[in-house]
Amino acid sequence: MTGPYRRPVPSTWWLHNRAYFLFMLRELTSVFIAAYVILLLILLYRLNAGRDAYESYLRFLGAPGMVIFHVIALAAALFHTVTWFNLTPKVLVVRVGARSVPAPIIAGVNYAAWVVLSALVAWIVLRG
Amino acid sequence: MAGTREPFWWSLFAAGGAVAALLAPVQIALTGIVVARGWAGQSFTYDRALALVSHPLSRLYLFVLISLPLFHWAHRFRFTLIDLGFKWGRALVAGVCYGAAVAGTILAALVLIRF
Amino acid sequence: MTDPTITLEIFRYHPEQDETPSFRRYEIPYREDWVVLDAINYIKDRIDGTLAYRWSCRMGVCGSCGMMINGTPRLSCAAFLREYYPNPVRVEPLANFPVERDLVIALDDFMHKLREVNPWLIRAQERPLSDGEYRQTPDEVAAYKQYSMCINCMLCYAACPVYALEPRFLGPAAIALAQRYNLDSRDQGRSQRQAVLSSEDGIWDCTLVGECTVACPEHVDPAGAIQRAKLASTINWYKRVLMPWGGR
Amino acid sequence: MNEISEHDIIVVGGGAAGLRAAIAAVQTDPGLDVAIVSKVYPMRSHTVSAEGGAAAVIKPNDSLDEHIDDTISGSDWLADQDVVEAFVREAPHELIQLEHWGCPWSREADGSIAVRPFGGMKIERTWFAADKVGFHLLHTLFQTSLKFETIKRYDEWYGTKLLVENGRCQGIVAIELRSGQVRALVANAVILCTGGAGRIYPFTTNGAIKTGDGMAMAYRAGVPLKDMEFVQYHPTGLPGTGILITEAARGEGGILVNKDGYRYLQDYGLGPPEPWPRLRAMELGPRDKLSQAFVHETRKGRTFAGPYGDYVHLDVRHLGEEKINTKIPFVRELAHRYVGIDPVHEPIPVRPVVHYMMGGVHTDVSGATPVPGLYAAGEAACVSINGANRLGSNSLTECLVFGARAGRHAAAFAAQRPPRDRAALVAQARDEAQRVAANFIRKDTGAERVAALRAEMTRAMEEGTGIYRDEASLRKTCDVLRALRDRFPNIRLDDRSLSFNTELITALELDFMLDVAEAVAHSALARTESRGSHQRTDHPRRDDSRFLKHTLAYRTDTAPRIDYLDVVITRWPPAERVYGR
Ligand SMILES: Cc1cc2nc3c(=O)[nH]c(=O)nc-3n(C[C@H](O)[C@H](O)[C@H](O)COP(=O)(O)OP(=O)(O)OC[C@H]3O[C@@H](n4cnc5c(N)ncnc54)[C@H](O)[C@@H]3O)c2cc1C
Ligand code: SF4
Ligand code: F3S
Ligand code: FES
Repeated sequence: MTGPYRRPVPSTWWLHNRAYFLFMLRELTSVFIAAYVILLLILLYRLNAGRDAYESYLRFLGAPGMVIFHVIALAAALFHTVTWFNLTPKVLVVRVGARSVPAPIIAGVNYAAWVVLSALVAWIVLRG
Repeated sequence: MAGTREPFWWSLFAAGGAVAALLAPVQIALTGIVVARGWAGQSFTYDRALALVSHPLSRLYLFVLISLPLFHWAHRFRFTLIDLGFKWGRALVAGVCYGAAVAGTILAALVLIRF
Repeated sequence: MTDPTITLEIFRYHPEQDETPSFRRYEIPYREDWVVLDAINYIKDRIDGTLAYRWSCRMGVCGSCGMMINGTPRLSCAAFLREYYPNPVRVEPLANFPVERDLVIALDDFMHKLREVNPWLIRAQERPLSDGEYRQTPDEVAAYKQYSMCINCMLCYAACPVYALEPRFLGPAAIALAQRYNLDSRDQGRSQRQAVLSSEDGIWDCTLVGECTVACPEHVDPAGAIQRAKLASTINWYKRVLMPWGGR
Repeated sequence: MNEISEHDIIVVGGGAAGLRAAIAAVQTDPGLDVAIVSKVYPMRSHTVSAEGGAAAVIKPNDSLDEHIDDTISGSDWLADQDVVEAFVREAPHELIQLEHWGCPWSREADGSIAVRPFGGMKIERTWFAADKVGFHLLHTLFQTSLKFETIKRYDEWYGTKLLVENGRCQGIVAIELRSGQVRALVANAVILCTGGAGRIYPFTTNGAIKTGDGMAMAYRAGVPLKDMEFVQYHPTGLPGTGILITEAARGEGGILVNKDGYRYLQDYGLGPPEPWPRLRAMELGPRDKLSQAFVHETRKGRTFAGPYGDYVHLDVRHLGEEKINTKIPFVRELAHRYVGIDPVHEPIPVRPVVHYMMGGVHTDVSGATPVPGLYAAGEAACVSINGANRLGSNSLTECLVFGARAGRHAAAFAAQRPPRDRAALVAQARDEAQRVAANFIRKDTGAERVAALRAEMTRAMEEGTGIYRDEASLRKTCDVLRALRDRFPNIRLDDRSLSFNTELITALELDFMLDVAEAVAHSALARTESRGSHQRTDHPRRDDSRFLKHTLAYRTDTAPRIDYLDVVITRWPPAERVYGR
């Protein structure tokens, strides 16, 4: 008599199934976003330190390796945006009478806000 | 009572996730690619950047943009480590992750206050 | 023309004889209108009486026939062979649960957790039967109805990697059922369920993988239930911290 | 190994009746220790599959007398009228109690309970929760039962025998599926709530677990089975699987048409088709009449022929998608899943299918059987509210009303704490363990397979005891059943192990089903009249002078002994059953 059998869970479980893999990717987008805000923080620090420090840092950011990193980070950020907006309706259930507001509408409002905000930020930064 | 602090971390995670979802793509595209490749022309010279960042609203904006996504990262990373089998010391994992986010937040405040 | 056949590869484990499980292959007639459960019943009746599994209603409502079918948690009475034919079908017990024998999993853990969330209507004051029913408008019913549809089939637990890694996690169905009562306009027991929900292995363990909702045959959306519980708990927490004088 | 466990009350069965009984018992006397023994986890019980609703008078346009009247005429006057009165009186209380426990009943706009029409009822009084009524009722009861700490459960324990000692029922012998251990579960009172026996037929709405175990256990303990010849065919099951399309589909306005698109029920005394919907008429006639009409249509060649036999169409298209989705969403889901059609756009193929046993363990109005300490309720019992034909939506309510009654009476009985013969009970349980081991687990001779014998039994039941019966076919069925009984000891199992031996369980179930099937066939053979669901082509008339009586079947070593008991008639003298007008 050996009793109930417990199947082991390998630590690579997230590679065995597409949905789990996408979940893991989604979670790891946060690493890229965090890395980006750290780079941004350094940019601000250098800006504060003076013209030379700032410009040398910009040159550092302009190196191909850093640009590749940012392209990847951008892809990660977009993936995060999409997954985040699509999940928002799960957390926020807005009821109007008997029906809750359909998920696509909540997600749609998110996307609209996203477009407006992105345009606003780009305009402020780039207008000069 | 570790359990009772979860709502706090979760709310920072959620706020950070929302900030990142709304702003990270445009920010990365701007400072990481457009500015870095020099495509922004005159708009991001030292003087213009300094003027832009010195505005109190900009600094508030940057503080939020840096701090909250760090908490977002901390929360997700903490659970990712657990999911990957870091079973030992859940408290330690949490301490390191949130600690890093807190440190980043303090640094951001220190940098931004000096403009 | 020979009649078409299909192969089933079935997970076998016998606690009295086996150290580890193995797979056994059965080739059986293929019928367009058969579900996987029909195929398994055919095997049990005609080929191998030793195969153990649970079933009863064969109409997707008793919740007893959940299995991993080609790696996905499904009700075997609602999964048609034609979805897989002519490829073989691999049948395993629901993932993430201890296996009693063959396709039979141990349910004790969920039964315990279900009890923990106090899944019954809690009232400060019971209403006498002679006063008739509580009034509840169709809107108020709609507020919790979805979460009351859970058939306890455990597909969501089999789909949830967090439950796989942390068996103490309260899990999707138990939380959805707690929410079912929390959102019922007749109920006054939210605070009694809160302790369990927001305990160490309650709602906060969930990282919103979301596969529970994908697996759920009843469209309960446990993932949504959990996130809503998180939001509600968080709002409560801030209320308590920021307005300690406010009571509840 | 622990050979014996002791409780005050043991409830066998965790369906609607069993759970209601257990809760009633602990509410009557919170000091009692009550155990529920069930071969499946309670929420898997077949109550879960009931779709349409539960009847009770609640609306101002209704009255108790109307419900009584419908039930008695529906029963073809074979119901005990005092029992029906008690049932109808207590029904609203029970459904309100369910409401107070959280059942998500469907509502009117003002928040009050909504009701729908049902077959054979002349006023709308069927409470519903969309079309998953049994599911909601069962889960509400089960979850509510969790709050009572004095209710203990033996989940996935299979009862094999009642422990009767000194003429009193003192418990049950049960096998734990997980371990295979056999144990005496001893108590002062036992309540059998083991459900129906539709699985004695090949084509049924009933789930795999409805094998009449409790009926057979009581029968073996000397309790008669009452009115077993009355087997209800539901007019609308899906061909092939037998999955039920609820009567609510017709209650909401669905119609039945033959292959010419003609509403054939008007040819069988169920009234003019218009206006529609109309209560107690056409598609809202009683189930026995509708199923019989189908057979006549088939004989006239006016039904469709399909791979799983003849069928007709249930058409709900005119209700529209909105109504279908709010009132009968499960019908849409089932039709889509199991026959691949969408009822919003296409009619549903349906045919009559075995659904419900009107008969069962003989009890009085409090659920007590003739054996002291033994009670029964729900579909397993026959308290006699259904007579020769049950009205749809009366049986869920019956489970609640008589489950509660049995629970309360058993509690009063158990509270006297009569002495128990512990040693004798343990000895009996040991003998039972021996029997199971010797006949099945340790036996390696024999040639018969469980599934093969079962298939022969169900075929014999369909051929001899279907919608229409006659002497010759009934005799043949009785003979086949006897032959199967003789072959049964020659059975051989593939599985000789202890843990989760489901093949052993199916063998024990077959053993029980053979007993129940014999009781059905012999009761039907002896009743030489036609009444309700029991239609004899050789005796086409109702015969009140000889058969205004309940059949009682007693088990003997040979054929069952058949006896009769007068029907209790109070205020409603037998009359003609009139529908459609
Ligand atoms: C598809 C379908 C639809 C229906 N729709 C309606 C409807 O709309 N309205 C209505 O009023 N009625 C309806 N009915 C009838 C009604 O659902 C049943 O009569 C009722 O649910 C029976 O309940 P019960 O508690 O007696 O038995 P069940 O719910 O069948 O429960 C039997 C219990 O006994 C246990 N058991 C059995 N044998 C053993 C054993 N040997 N050892 C241990 N435990 C055992 C089982 O585990 C189970 O827990 C429907 C029936 C079917 C099949
Ligand atoms: S939530 Fe869905 S998947 Fe999970 S147990 Fe309930 S019905 Fe099954
Ligand atoms: S899959 Fe698991 S992690 Fe949460 S969203 Fe569902 S419970
Ligand atoms: S057998 Fe009941 S859900 Fe599949």
